[in-house]
Amino acid sequence: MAITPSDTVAVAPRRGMNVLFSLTLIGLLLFLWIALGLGTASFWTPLNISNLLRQGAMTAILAVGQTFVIITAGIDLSVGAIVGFSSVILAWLLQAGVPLWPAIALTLLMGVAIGVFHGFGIVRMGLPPFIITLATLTSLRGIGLLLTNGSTISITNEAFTNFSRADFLGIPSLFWMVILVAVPAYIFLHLSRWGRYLFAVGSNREAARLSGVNVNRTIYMAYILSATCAAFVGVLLASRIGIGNATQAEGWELQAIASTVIGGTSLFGAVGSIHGPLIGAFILATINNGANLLNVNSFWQRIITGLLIIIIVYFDQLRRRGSR
Amino acid sequence: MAITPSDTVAVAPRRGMNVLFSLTLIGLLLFLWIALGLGTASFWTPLNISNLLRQGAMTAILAVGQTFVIITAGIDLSVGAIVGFSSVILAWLLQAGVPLWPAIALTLLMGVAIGVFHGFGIVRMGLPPFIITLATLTSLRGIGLLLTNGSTISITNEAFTNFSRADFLGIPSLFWMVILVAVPAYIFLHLSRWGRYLFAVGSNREAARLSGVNVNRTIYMAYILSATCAAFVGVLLASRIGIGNATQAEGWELQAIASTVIGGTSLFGAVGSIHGPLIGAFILATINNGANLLNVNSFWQRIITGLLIIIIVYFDQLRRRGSR
Amino acid sequence: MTSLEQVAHRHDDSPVLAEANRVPPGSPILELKGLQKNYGYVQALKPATVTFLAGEIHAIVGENGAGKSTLIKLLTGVITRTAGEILWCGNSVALATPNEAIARGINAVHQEVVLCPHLSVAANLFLGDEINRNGLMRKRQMEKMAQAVLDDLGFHLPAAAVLSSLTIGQQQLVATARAAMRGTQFLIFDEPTAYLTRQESAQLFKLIRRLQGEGVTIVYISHRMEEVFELADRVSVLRDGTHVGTRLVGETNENELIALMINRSIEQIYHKEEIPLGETILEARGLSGPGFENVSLSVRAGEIVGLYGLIGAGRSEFALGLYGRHSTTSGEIHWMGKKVDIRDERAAMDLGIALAPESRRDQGLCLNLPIGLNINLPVFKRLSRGPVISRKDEAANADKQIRDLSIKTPSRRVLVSSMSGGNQQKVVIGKWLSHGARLFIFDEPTVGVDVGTKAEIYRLFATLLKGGAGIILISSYLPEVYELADRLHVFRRGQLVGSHDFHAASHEDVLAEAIGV
Amino acid sequence: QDVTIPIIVKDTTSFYWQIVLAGARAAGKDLGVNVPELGAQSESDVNGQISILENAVAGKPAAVVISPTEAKALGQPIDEAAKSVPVIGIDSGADSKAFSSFLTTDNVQGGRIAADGLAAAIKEATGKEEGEVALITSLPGAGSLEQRREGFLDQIKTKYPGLKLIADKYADGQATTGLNMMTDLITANPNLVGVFASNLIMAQGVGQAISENKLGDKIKVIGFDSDEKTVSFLKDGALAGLVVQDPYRMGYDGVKTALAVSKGQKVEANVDTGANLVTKANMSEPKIDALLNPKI
Ligand SMILES: Nc1ncnc2c1ncn2[C@@H]1O[C@H](COP(=O)(O)OP(=O)(O)OP(=O)(O)O)[C@@H](O)[C@H]1O
Ligand SMILES: Nc1ncnc2c1ncn2[C@@H]1O[C@H](COP(=O)(O)OP(=O)(O)OP(=O)(O)O)[C@@H](O)[C@H]1O
Ligand SMILES: O[C@@H]1[C@@H](O)[C@@H](O)CO[C@H]1O
Ligand SMILES: [Mg+2]
Ligand SMILES: [Mg+2]
Repeated sequence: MAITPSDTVAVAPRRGMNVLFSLTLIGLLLFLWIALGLGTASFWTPLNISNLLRQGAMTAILAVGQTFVIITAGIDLSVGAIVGFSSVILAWLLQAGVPLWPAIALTLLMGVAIGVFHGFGIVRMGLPPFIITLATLTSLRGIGLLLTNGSTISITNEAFTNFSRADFLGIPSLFWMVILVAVPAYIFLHLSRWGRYLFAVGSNREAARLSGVNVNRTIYMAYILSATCAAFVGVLLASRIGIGNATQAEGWELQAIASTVIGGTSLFGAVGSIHGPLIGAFILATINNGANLLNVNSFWQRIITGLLIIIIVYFDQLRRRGSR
Repeated sequence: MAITPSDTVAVAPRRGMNVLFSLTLIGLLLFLWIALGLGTASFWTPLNISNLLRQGAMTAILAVGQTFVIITAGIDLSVGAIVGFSSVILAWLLQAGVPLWPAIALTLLMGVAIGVFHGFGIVRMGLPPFIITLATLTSLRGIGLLLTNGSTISITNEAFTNFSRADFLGIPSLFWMVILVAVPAYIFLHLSRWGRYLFAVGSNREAARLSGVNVNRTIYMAYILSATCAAFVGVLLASRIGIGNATQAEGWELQAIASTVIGGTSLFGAVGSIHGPLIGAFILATINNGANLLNVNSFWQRIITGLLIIIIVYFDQLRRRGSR
Repeated sequence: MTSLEQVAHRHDDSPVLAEANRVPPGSPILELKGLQKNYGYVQALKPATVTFLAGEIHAIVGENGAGKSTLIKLLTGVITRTAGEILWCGNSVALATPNEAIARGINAVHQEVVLCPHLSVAANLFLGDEINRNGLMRKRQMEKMAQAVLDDLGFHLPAAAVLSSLTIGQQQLVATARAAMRGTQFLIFDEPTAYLTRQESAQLFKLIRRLQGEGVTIVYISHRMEEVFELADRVSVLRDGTHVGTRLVGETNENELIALMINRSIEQIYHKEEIPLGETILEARGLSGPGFENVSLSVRAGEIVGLYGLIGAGRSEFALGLYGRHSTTSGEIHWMGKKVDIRDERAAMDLGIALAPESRRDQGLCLNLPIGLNINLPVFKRLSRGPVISRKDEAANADKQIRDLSIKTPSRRVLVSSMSGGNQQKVVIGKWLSHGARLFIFDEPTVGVDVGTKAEIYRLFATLLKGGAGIILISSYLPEVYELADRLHVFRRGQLVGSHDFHAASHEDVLAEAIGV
Repeated sequence: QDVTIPIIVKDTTSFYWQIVLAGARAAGKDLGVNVPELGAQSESDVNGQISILENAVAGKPAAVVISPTEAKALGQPIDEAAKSVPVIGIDSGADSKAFSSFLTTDNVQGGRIAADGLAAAIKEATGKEEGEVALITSLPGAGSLEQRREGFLDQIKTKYPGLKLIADKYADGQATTGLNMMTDLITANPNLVGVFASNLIMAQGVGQAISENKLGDKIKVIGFDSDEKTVSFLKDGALAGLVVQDPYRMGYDGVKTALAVSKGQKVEANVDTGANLVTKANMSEPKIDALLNPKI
């Protein structure tokens, strides 16, 4: 009586594919690094590696935050604006005499609040994520400019502004921050049930709901994480540039989304990882760094960046299709 | 034998809803107009109405092009870059002595070519639309900057630069261009089978394919239309500002997408119209125009724009939910 | 304890869940009093009053669109009622959210598979009910338990596989396993066998009886009368959203139920006329492709060629190969005596082939578009004058199919997603009837379709045949192919393993061939 | 050419910076120095410029020439860079004492010059230094634009009490936005007599609005910097004046000074490269003409 439908079915399990996939993206990154090592004298100098790690760090953190949102089939266009805005808030708090740590905490809290607002707009008001986060983008820049009256607020706290330049165990502090975000993010996304709910909501919201998953809370969570990562990047940026300025980080949302997508996340949701976007962000940073070292004309640099994005994602696509 | 399905059921038919929907968006637009008429002395002057029609025209045309793409569940991030690039190409051709009409034709052809490239990337290379159009965005700006060596090319053809200022039957020529695009676009999307195919592909690609729809061709078509609309806007922009400059129209893709979404198009595909995005574009233009007339501080203007977008889409959402 | 029991009894200490255990078998466990649901102006369920007794298997039958699924959705918190009252173990309950239903032990296997396609089978089985330690999921443990449960149920599915790599039938089994795992007290099946073959059905029935043995109350919705009579203790009939009666299965018969359902009787469901066979329309010679190998068969005008097999036997793949959706690797196709190369779907359609595919959700319908657009999609070219579609012809064609197939809808502008399952299936059929082909391939055409309409569809087949067309009928529902096909081919693992003329082999022979014993 | 002196401008996508780069390129050629031309993606991309500076220093050049996008923000990175290479500042300042030399325009002064030019043009048209004026800034948050605004506003307030500022607007760096803002200003303010469009791209947009509405006689516009388009506006009266700096010289002398510093020679610590008001009247003077038509 026993029927064995399984003997016709033999699907490659998902986990193996994922590792393979990330390996090959890493492969691409390593390839770029080796090529640049051969093509330039200065690429593999400690100074340059530090620079590279610093330069990719902020996008990487934004990309991690964005990943949570994109896995739920959403999008967060506001992250660039949140970064700029947070730098203003922090600078403003410091200027007002708030001590550093409380100021940072308040800035991150404001990130949480923005995430809550996004969740509210999507869940309660029924707005498309694209719209609510685009609106926040616009408004936050406005509020930040109002606060600074269109210019910048200087940050005088030396210890704070030195932080972004500091190293720890030979690794730039900014890169440590990436690790600080990525490790819990990995545990959250891949090992905890909350992460699984993100995937479930992105895969089939109704199915998730019927399984008793609190879909609304999951969505809130994704946007809160994204906005908080962005606020955190705002703090790092403030440390790096030593000012609060609402117009900073323009277009970083696209960079973050691009890193995420290069890292194998699907904009239709339910597909994504933490390591992918990280690698994606450092691929983009490497392209820029390399072009600078090679003294590529900045116009050519744009052209090449575009082409490389196509090529990288194409090969990735090929391989994934092949491994099916 | 006859079962009478109608006896239990009487749903508001869909067309009715659509008209109602667009009516209410128009209602919102009219509301803004009346409010501004009461709030300012100059809003309802012929000059200002002309300005308003001119100011909304270019985004409106971009939004129409974008709509085709979004209905197939795609996205075209490159339109802003295409606008800037086209202005450069046109100025460059004119500078090289190519007569006006051939120059315009070549510029539009280049738009077609970019659309073909997008179609190729999506259909043949299997790239996500977000990625291929983001890559084009980046590269096109680079190519445009190379061509102009980072600056601008002046356009000396008076007849051409006068065009964007001209009126015809009391209506600005730029607005006539909107009509010129919108009428065939309406016929195409709502009355022809190609339009139906766009919806079908956006709703369920496999079902469309099994129904004999040439899915690939449909996707090519959508991106060609979008890129060509963008190239056309590039021509209009060149006429309006009298220069070719590759960095112009930055961020217009977001404006266009926002207009489209405000106009009721779903980023998940298969829902959209031509009139919606047009109204969406003019709502955005009205907000800016109104803020300028009211001499609202530029920073407040951003804040208000964001809030109004939320409010408008929220009410729209409410009404649509209600009418279900 | 079996694996299923182990998993299912994880939550036995929950007091809410235990509530149902105190209801003695045979007394009311769930009572619906004047339950009502409106979608806008649509009254999907008119005030309905039904009582379910603890431990019984209670079947619900009714035409497409009668409100069966609506009823189920109300009981599981998927949608909220417009009016009425639900008594659970004698107490009035809200059942406003899925969580509330799950907490009380009310679970359902819905008509449309509602799982997460991107997640693994194991992840789906445990979704919302994960096993954690220190805040982290016990992935490996869950996978092992999932596999054990699947094996215990005899489903033989890989727990680690991504759900979307399974066929719909297999997914339906996953959904079943999931419902059985959740400490269920009250389990509802909404047409669970629609995508299953007889063997899988038998497996499912075994599970249902096993659960009944453990005291679970079962509600069973089906369009297949024989299943109702095989399984159920009592049966309730819905008509147009109204509860028109409940009978003890032992005290009623098929004819009475059908009469209650559609307010008239059908003499015979399978409609087979003597139609003279004409020329050979299509011949496949040694055709191989992804999922099928060396298949040779032919279809003549006026002939129904039936393809039977188990899930995954390769019939659908063969059909897609014929239709140009998958490229064939070897073999030939002859059309009207001439060798042809069918490169893509359009080429097939241009020859005169129509394919009503197997999965209405994935292949058949644009769910968020109107009925009319779906019906007309294959024929827009014919409906156009130049580039512009004739609105009149468009409306006329859609309305004709809606009428011919008695599709229950107020208007062709209604979105397909808001239709009942069976009515959606009719749209898939209607879509291809208007194409005017010479060869119709119907892949599981009557999945979820009510008896009355089934008869209607079979009658339409006869009309097509009389018009000179041939039909390939793929069905996992043996009676259907057995009674209708002039020639019946049996598939097993991608190969044609047996061919029989009308009624030349017995049911048992065909089954044996399909299973391969 | 083993001596490398990179020049880092604010962004490479405007004519102004192309002139600076042209000057630097010429110096490189004349002096036999390799001059990589670097720049951020936009004038407000502070972080981008810091990264570029870091990368440039990593290449161990003889010296670096930089035009800081934001005075405060670039201060520390420049201090940091100056630890390993000499740094020459051009165009705009930074909060750093580490510069070996500075060749800049005083942008606050530039704003004042614009105010003077505007007042003069209005007086010429109406006979008095009176009326409503507006300011359009291309982008918020860009250091030199803020300084111009500051100088302009201050000068108007202290020196021209008759001029009333009725709008102080920020655009988004797009000529079209400048154009739209200007048309709306015209509609809303029939008594407008003057506008300061404080950079090249705004002058292009605003000039277009004036020329579109043929209001060159009524509304006087002062722009900042020049290119073919704005010069033609100046010629046909759509613009009343341009404040013009000497970007070519900044580029050329920047590299030249950098080379000298790298060789240990002594150089002047501060050089004001000057800002001049150009009007139709003086535009053909050889000195001005050279500024308007740099040899790029
Ligand atoms: N979301 C919805 N919006 C509007 N009408 C709906 C919606 N869902 C169901 N309906 C309508 O409610 C009625 C009952 O549908 P239901 O799905 O309960 O039927 P059913 O008895 O399960 O039929 P079937 O046997 O075809 O599955 C149908 O007329 C259907 O069109
Ligand atoms: N080795 C395999 N790995 C993964 N999927 C498979 C494999 N073999 C078959 N399948 C899938 O199983 C299904 C079997 O094919 P098909 O649908 O043609 O069977 P069928 O005879 O029509 O059965 P039914 O329609 O009853 O499910 C296909 O969807 C195919 O993708
Ligand atoms: O001098 C300024 C630069 O600092 C930059 O802002 C571009 O425009 C020039 O006029
Ligand atoms: Mg149903
Ligand atoms: Mg099948």
